[in-house]
Amino acid sequence: MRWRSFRRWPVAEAAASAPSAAQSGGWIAIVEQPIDVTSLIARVSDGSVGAISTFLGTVRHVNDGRDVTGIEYHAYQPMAERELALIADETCTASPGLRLAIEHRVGTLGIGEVSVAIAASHPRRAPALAATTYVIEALKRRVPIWKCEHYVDGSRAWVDPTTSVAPSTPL
Amino acid sequence: MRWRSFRRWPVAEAAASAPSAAQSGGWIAIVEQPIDVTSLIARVSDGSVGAISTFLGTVRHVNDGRDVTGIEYHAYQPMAERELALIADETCTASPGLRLAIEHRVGTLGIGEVSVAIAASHPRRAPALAATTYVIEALKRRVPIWKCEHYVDGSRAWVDPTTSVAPSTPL
Amino acid sequence: MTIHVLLFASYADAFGARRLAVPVPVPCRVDDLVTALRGLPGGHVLPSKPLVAVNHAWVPGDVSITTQDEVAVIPPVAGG
Amino acid sequence: MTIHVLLFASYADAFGARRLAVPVPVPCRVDDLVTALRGLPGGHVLPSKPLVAVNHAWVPGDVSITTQDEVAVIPPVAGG
Repeated sequence: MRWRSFRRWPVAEAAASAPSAAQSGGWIAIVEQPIDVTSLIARVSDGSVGAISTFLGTVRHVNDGRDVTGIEYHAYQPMAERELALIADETCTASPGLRLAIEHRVGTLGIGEVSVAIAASHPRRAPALAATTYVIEALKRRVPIWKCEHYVDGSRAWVDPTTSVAPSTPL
Repeated sequence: MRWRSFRRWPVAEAAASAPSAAQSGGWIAIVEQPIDVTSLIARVSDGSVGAISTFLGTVRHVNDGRDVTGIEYHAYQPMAERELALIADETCTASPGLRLAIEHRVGTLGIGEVSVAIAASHPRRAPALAATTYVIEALKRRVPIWKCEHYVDGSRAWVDPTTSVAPSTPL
Repeated sequence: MTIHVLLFASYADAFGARRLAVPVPVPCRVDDLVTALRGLPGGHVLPSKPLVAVNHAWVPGDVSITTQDEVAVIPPVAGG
Repeated sequence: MTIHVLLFASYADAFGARRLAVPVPVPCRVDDLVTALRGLPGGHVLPSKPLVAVNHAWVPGDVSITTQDEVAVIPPVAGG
């Protein structure tokens, strides 16, 4: 698979007194092949980790009331990687000990396929849980990726979140 | 593997107008064998899902400053299953369209092994992300499960969260 | 009457049993059972208000129990 | 001078190109480039303040650009 190693972030601060102190760091990639969630989780796992939070975005068969057959994802790849790295840096800097792995897929995806996967680990659960939410919100706001939805009737359209019907988000 | 099917929750409310409206529901189990995260995610996945959030608890090699070699998990199984089902019910009732799968492992686990896994899916990301946090916090408060840590020096101790050193949780 | 109490984890270790027959007054509330339990060897480990479940549900101390109920006295939970 | 602008998604469709040579004044700010781009066929799709990146970083409209810069005019992002 065409994983691309982008960078390893530097340790956010000097290791704490315990030799087992976790180090911040991460992995980001824009990929063309299906995302392997197990491998992504393995990238943030080791004996110092107590909590792993993941977020997966998947292709739905309906969006804003229209029946979708698939989605084409396009990226401005070098900038998308740079923005993902910046987001990861910010998140790890805010949360020493955090480890992050982020992959976004491009190309044509079918219903149910994973378009984006984020895995965050930390010795404690609160930072791991907070990190996935922070990263997906920042990614949706800042990373230059676009999606073109293909509909049952054969038409297609670029998704513009600035004009979409506002989703209702209970809970 | 000795998965135990506990229950499927009823649909929280009548399906919305769209025939593709997601249904709330879930899976819970107390298991003795290693938790298969991919299978758990599959339990909450289908074409109506746009977001899947997971949380994994893993065994750390150090806790409150002591070197750990492994953890023995014990459950009051029928009550643990009942409490997990109640928590899942509450979460799905608060968030129509949510699907949940929760497994907690019992027995002796080595460093890095997954003790608890929660997968939550929803058409939208906010309810999926909120659900994993809600479930793990409720689980830690209410589900009758205990852990006995085994230390490098051969000693062991039951973990009492009511007297543990308070963790620092940045971010 | 006698209530058969389920014990777990540190409580099972302290009382040296996972199931204990405890003589109690009739009628018996959860608090009465805890008082009786505290008088047995190992009973010193119990806090003033230990967690108790009857028939797999958490209950407060003033709930009545009978020999038909499944009663468990539960140490601080530590799942996850 | 001529700035080679990268276009994506709906903008690439509207202009019929993923890379476009745009004649601009010297010196040139991002806003000047956007104005020039708006005068070309397809330019009607641009909002008043489209997103622009120079050398892979988001920039405001008053940033100066040269022929050495990698300039991209970017439609609303929709990753995730």
